[in-house]
Amino acid sequence: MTVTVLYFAALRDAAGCASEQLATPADLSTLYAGLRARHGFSFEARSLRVAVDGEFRDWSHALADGAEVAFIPPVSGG
Amino acid sequence: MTVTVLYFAALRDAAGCASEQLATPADLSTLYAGLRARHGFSFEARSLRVAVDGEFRDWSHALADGAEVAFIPPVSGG
Amino acid sequence: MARFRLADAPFDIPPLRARLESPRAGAIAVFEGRVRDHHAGRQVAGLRYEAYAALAEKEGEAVLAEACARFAIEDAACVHRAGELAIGEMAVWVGVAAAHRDAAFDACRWIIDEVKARVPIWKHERYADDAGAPAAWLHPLDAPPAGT
Amino acid sequence: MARFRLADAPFDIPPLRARLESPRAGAIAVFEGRVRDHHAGRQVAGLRYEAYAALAEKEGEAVLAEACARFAIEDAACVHRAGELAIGEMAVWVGVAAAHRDAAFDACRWIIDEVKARVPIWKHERYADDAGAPAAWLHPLDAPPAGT
Repeated sequence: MTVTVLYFAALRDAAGCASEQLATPADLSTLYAGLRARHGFSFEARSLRVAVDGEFRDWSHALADGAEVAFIPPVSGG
Repeated sequence: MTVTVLYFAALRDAAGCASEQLATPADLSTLYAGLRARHGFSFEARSLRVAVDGEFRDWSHALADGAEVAFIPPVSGG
Repeated sequence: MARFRLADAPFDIPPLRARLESPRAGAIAVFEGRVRDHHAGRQVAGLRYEAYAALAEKEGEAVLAEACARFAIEDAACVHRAGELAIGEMAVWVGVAAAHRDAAFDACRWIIDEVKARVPIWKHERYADDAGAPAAWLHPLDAPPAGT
Repeated sequence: MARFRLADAPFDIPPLRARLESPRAGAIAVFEGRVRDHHAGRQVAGLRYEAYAALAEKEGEAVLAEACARFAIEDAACVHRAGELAIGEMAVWVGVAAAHRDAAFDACRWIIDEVKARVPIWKHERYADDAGAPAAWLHPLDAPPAGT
């Protein structure tokens, strides 16, 4: 199964790219743990929210093939 | 002793004039009681504030000859 | 420059806001009171504000000076209309600039509440009811105000 | 019409305010967040907002729809900048129209708080310190926000 992961703000700086396509397990927590190890993300998963296909979702949300995933670091608009 | 009394809003409607000059006792409460009886003002003195020469004052403020007195009914700006 | 002003005619907002801008002002809170088409269940056709002008300007300035002392704000200003107003016209404008939004909101709210409670300005409403209710001065001790 | 909008360039306030005017709106409360020249003790030279645009617009609309359901208001709107901003530029504008001022103030405050907490927009600050502090993303869990 392949998903696209979008990176924003400090996660994008650490990843060195705005998005990447990955073969992935269906589990969002496992996906993030692997990306964190690879890119050296400082955020623990519990500091992040997660969005799938442009909607906020629980970490337990089941991924489908072709999904677009974004890990949302703490926001600072306003 | 003569003072000028200014009337606003419902007090002006009841007095039928915007101001009048009066010979007066030095006591604001006595002044208002007389005016209330004469003009039929509905407000009790404790519903009003009083200003003398363009400053809010206590009802115990001593009047000087030539003072300008205003009895201030409850306000409704905004 | 005076922070409080009585205006006998409609006034423009942009110059009021421009005055509040500064590099330290991260937050600007603004309140506008406008003439509604209804009040306390009656249909309002229009209204008139009368002020004891000299005292209103003095008391308005006092409210704004107290706000500047009481809250962590950079500046504040208020304009209140006098005279005849139609439905939808602006009756009062309050603007506050501050470094942070807490103080801006708190001061803005405090200023409009104090202006309504203390500044000698009176509202005279004309009604458009079928019942033909007579025009009336609003003196909130006889008839508790519904608030703007 | 969308109540929430991301703007890539400076935007004008008068059309935003005009949309809020109605005969039933006796109270309009407005909040503007502007770029300050300092943050958390550092001198700020400028900043950039990045948004996850599709989700930010969806979440911003959700905040405003919730505000309309939660408070007795007539309408509300919010615009948030994205991209590069200089000191003094407006970062966010919130406006609320209501019959009465309580609801207008409460909803305006609630909306800016929710937008800051929920909408996926991130601030990247550049500093002008002698010490040459590096530019930084603000992610408020590492560094609690000082508020706008």
